[in-house]
Amino acid sequence: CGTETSAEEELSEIRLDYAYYSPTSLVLKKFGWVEEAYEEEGTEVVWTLSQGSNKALEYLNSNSVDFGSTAGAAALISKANGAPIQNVYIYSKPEWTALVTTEDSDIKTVADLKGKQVAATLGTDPYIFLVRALAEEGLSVNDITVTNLQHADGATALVNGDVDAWSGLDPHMAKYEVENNTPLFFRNIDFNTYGFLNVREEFAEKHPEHVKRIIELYEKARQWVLDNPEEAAELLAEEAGIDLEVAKIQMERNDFSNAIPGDVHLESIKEAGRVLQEADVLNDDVDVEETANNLIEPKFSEEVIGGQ
Amino acid sequence: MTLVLNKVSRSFDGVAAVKDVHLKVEKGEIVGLLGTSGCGKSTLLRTISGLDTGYDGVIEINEKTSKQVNEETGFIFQEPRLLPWLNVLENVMFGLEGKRAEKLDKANHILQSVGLAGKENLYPKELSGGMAQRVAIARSLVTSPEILLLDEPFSALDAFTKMQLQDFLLDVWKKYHTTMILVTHDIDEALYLCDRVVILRGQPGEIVEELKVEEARPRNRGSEQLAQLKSDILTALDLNKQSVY
Amino acid sequence: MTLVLNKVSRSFDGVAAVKDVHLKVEKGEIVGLLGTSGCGKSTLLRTISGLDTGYDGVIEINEKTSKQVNEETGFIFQEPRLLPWLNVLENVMFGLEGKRAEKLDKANHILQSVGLAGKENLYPKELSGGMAQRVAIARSLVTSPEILLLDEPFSALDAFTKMQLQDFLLDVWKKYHTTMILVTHDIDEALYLCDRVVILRGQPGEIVEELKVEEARPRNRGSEQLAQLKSDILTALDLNKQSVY
Amino acid sequence: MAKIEAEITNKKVGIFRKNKVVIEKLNTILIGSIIPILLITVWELLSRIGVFPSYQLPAPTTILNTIYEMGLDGTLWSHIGVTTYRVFAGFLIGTGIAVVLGSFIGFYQRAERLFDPLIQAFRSIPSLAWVPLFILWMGIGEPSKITMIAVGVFFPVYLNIVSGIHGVDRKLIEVGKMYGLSTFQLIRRIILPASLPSFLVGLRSGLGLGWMFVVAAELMGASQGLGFLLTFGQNMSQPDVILASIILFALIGKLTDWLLKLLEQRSLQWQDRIQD
Amino acid sequence: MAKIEAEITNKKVGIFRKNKVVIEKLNTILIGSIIPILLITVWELLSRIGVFPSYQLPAPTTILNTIYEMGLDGTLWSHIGVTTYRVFAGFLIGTGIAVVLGSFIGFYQRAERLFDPLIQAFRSIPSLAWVPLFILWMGIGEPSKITMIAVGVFFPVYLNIVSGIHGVDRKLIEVGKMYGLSTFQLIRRIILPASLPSFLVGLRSGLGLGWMFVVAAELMGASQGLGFLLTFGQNMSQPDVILASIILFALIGKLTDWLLKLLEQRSLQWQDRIQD
Ligand SMILES: Nc1ncnc2c1ncn2[C@@H]1O[C@H](COP(=O)(O)OP(=O)(O)OP(=O)(O)O)[C@@H](O)[C@H]1O
Ligand SMILES: Nc1ncnc2c1ncn2[C@@H]1O[C@H](COP(=O)(O)OP(=O)(O)OP(=O)(O)O)[C@@H](O)[C@H]1O
Ligand SMILES: [Mg+2]
Ligand SMILES: [Mg+2]
Repeated sequence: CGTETSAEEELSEIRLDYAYYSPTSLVLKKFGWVEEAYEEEGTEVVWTLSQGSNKALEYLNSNSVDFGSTAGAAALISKANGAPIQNVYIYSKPEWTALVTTEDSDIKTVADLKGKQVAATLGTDPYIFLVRALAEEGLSVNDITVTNLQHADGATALVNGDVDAWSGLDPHMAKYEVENNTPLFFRNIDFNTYGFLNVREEFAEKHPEHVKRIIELYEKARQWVLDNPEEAAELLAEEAGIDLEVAKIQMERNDFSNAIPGDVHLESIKEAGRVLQEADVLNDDVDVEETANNLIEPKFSEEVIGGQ
Repeated sequence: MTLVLNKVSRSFDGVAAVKDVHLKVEKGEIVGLLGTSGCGKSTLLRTISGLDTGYDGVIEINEKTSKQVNEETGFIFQEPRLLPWLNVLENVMFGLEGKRAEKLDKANHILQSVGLAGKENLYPKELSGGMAQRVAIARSLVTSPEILLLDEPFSALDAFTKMQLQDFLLDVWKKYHTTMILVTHDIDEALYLCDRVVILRGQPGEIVEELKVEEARPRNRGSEQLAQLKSDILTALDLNKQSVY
Repeated sequence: MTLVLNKVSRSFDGVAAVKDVHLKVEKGEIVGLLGTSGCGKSTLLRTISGLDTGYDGVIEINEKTSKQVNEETGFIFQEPRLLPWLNVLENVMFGLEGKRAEKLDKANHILQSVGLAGKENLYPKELSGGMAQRVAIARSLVTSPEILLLDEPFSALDAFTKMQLQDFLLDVWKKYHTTMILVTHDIDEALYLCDRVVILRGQPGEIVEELKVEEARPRNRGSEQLAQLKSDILTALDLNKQSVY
Repeated sequence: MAKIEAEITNKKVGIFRKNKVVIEKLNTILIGSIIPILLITVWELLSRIGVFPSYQLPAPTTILNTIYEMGLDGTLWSHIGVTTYRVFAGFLIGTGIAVVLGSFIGFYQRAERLFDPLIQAFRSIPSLAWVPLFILWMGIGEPSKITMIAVGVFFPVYLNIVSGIHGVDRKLIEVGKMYGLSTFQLIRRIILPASLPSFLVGLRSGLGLGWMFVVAAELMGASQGLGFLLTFGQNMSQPDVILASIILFALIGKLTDWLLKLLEQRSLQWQDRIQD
Repeated sequence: MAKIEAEITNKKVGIFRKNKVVIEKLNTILIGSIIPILLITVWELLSRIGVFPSYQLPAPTTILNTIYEMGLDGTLWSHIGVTTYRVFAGFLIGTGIAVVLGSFIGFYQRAERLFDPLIQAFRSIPSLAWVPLFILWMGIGEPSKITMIAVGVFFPVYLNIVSGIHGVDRKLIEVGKMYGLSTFQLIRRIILPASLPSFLVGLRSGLGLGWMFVVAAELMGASQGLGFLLTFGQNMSQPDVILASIILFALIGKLTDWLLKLLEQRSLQWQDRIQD
């Protein structure tokens, strides 16, 4: 037991990920606040770029990072498969996905999709979004043809006319909006499953104090973004190498207001989980309710933010 | 087919291998080429064959200058050069054209003549040195070329087999009146087969002597006249001990 | 080193190549092996060398049965078998061990003896047939092996060079008392070099005759006694016209 | 009488030989399985003990079960079938082009100087880089997928053919020239057989790359296939599906390679090689 | 006098020859550039006319500009440097292991029967499939990236070495045996030089695969490198970055291949090959 407390003190390195879909993580990295905070103890800060939720989960599962940013549904799926992770913080409520079609298309509503070809990346948030949008209209994925394409390729396929619609993801979606006037014909911010900051269970158990400190730092970054929306968009544009215009759209679609994981998030991913189960992405024997409850652990954020 | 070499020279990277060779071969003539090792005999055959076009001078076949391979020319190389992925029979049939049955017939017949009947299915790696050489001979003779270039064709054969094949070569010559140039180190062989013997010498090799062999065929291997010529040739070769080494 | 072959036979895929060979070779003896093409001479040398271990019977070197390659045995193969990525000098030095300067010295010296001084830097593809064969001879002799197996070593050489190298071989023998087994098709050569001539015949090859050559060295190539022996050998070989083909 | 007896013995020998060959082959397979079986057993044991947690590396039995279930509901066969078809088609096309271009470029030094630099430059472009371009040029149907695989197959086959041709002994080519063979005949009758060993290695390398490129190919709008299964498993965080697809890749790849190896053994009997 | 004159002529010939070699080389490069330059010009023209919309396929000048800007702010060099370092390290390791294992397995038939089946099975596993496993086993540091590249390099080198060894003429091996060479010496002095042509093709194939595997390698938590640049461009919908990375792959891959080709030409001068 004594060794564990000493391990708590002697954390030699802390490993975080940053991602272009999590603007706060970019701010954190850019300003070096984590390094600053840990300078005294001599703890080394290691940053790893996550190119997508699945990468972040891979890193978490293989004990390559301690904190990983993912979409909520992705975290749920991984948790359902036994991944030892916990969601401790919500870095944003993004509207990063919507249904897109071409300018001159006659698809105007989700109902028009019946029998059409739709591009999406299986298992990712856009796919879940598509399934939920269809479900709302009483349709299922079997009523359309889903073409599995990587996010960027889906946009190309859409513009080239290989598919009729695309379940898009930012920044691709924003970029094509700007450059090709591709309309987003169906939007619903509640069908997006939030940006989850996850931590490995083992780390949370051993180093609860550090989890809280990181959340504190994230809060600092969130506050900065709320205070400086212009600069935040510029920072995103510069870091991710995208046009400022695109970055602005992307920032506009992020809601940084509520950071404590709570019932809304729980409900959202439970709903997502049920849809996924119906679409056979999740096994029938998975207890969505329980998995979601195990995934979301609000106590750290509550202590940090509530105590402020 | 007549063959004329006019001032033919060949150098490799600036070092001459043969120099200023003049030679005229009539249709049906058998010319022997003798000379010390490395004096350029094979090089000369290669220029005649058309495989080597980097020579200076002019080579005429049937009064036409030609720097290409002539289809009517056959070449028995110094090494057997069998195609390792073909068996004996297929190697012999390699140059033949026409119906398979005819080709088979010809090939089997000539394999008989070179003493390789029953060895049709062996692959080159399973042949003895002399057997490989005989397959190469068979492969060249089976197409009955009009000009035949032979580079030490019988060097790997025992005395007895060699004599048999020499006689076989004369049979072919009788039938087709093939023009032949025969490189050999065996003076007796040259005298037994050739109408004329040309002696190359030195490095670069130059023609130093030409001897006519007048005796009518079939010749007697032990004849007086040939013995006399042999001693002439030995003199011509031995005189230049110094230039060889 | 003495060498004893006791009832040695070798078959390939059930077809016998040589059968029941008995042979005893004393230290420093030169034994000639004559025989028609394909009668198993090379096969026999390969079993003695230890490269081919698929034979029946017993081979003893210095009274010890051995089925491995003996380091003291040298082999001049029927083909030159030069390593194409090494030049003449490097090929000759291939089997030598020790200091580089010494190796260079030995190699240059022997290249001189086989008449290839000045050709050190040529690659095998730039050599004439006879030159390649001489490099192979040099490569084997330079290590002064105690037993030397020679498979038609002079077959690609002109009469003059051949005689020079035969004398060179005798020089080597005088110096090291090398035990030699020499396969050749040149009866004169066998008689000039060997203490004993063994004649193989038939397919599978069997020993049919052994002749002792008593004349002391250096021999006279034109001697009466050798001429008599030659005619004996010719008889031994020619008798079996039928079995060859 | 003696003749009949001899015939009988011959027959016996024949049967005996045939048996021997079969036993020999079985033996080879058995020996080759030793290490894989060992590895799998150790893996299973470690998984059972819990050294590898199942969300990272499921036990072999779990993976087999996943494959078995896919087999039951039939999806397994369509995945395997579709991918095999694509690899096969891409392999044929890639090999075909490589043979034509490779023979041409290997034979004519001028052509080599003109085309080879470009081809070599393309060779190091990763499969994933082609994906957006291929979608752009050919859409997301079968053509883009098969082309992608053909690209993967092309390079090793091409490289080996060109080098094989360069390595053909001048002596043998001269034999062909003496018989007045045309360039085409020369290539067919001398150069290709002589460079066959190199060509066959190229084929085997190419086939391997074909299997590798399948994943990139099936990123282009596939809904079936082993590569699809792999990316699906990765996107869905299903390690058992990922490993199932890896194992299927290994098995089927091995099987097709084995066919090529058989071909190699058959057609290279003439090689004068060492046996130990 | 005559001697001095001869020497002068010799010198002149020498200079002339040297010039000729240089001119020859320049010539080769020029000829090799014809087709790429043509292609790029056509592409530029079509882009200018607007046949390819810029959001899909930017013009070559745009891409060059992107590269130029990356060069200015220095990121270009770190991308190239890091990736080259990784490929180089992976190439060395992969080749090393392939040489040891390949010589061993090529030489001993027993070893071949034991190990080869397993190795062949691994050969068709796509690079992307290794990603999760490598992250699992080795984390996301340099080791996993370099190992990934080494895996890619290993297979073609291995395959070519084994086949090269099988193709070595028995006759030459026997020469070595007659001089009592040990197995190791035999491999070093006869088998490797004789199978050098095949080995060099293997190296070139392997290097190409090394460049291909970089993308998969840099999916494992990289933040620099050409592979990273490619996936970054794909994830961020930046076609100019994608194409810039493709072009850099092609250029640098070509450059490294050219080094190997020089080596090939140097070390295969002894080959008795056709020249046309
Ligand atoms: N490709 C080549 N490159 C360089 N030099 C060569 C080449 N071919 C032959 N030579 C040289 O040309 C000379 C003559 O060679 P050639 O093969 O014609 O001799 P040869 O008279 O046939 O000798 P042998 O009787 O030994 O076969 C030799 O000095 C040889 O080194
Ligand atoms: N590897 C092999 N496989 C099958 N048969 C072989 C093999 N090696 C030799 N033979 C056969 O063995 C017999 C003897 O061959 P060997 O090479 O010993 O003959 P040789 O006496 O040296 O003939 P030559 O004077 O022609 O060189 C031949 O019939 C040959 O076909
Ligand atoms: Mg010659
Ligand atoms: Mg022999």
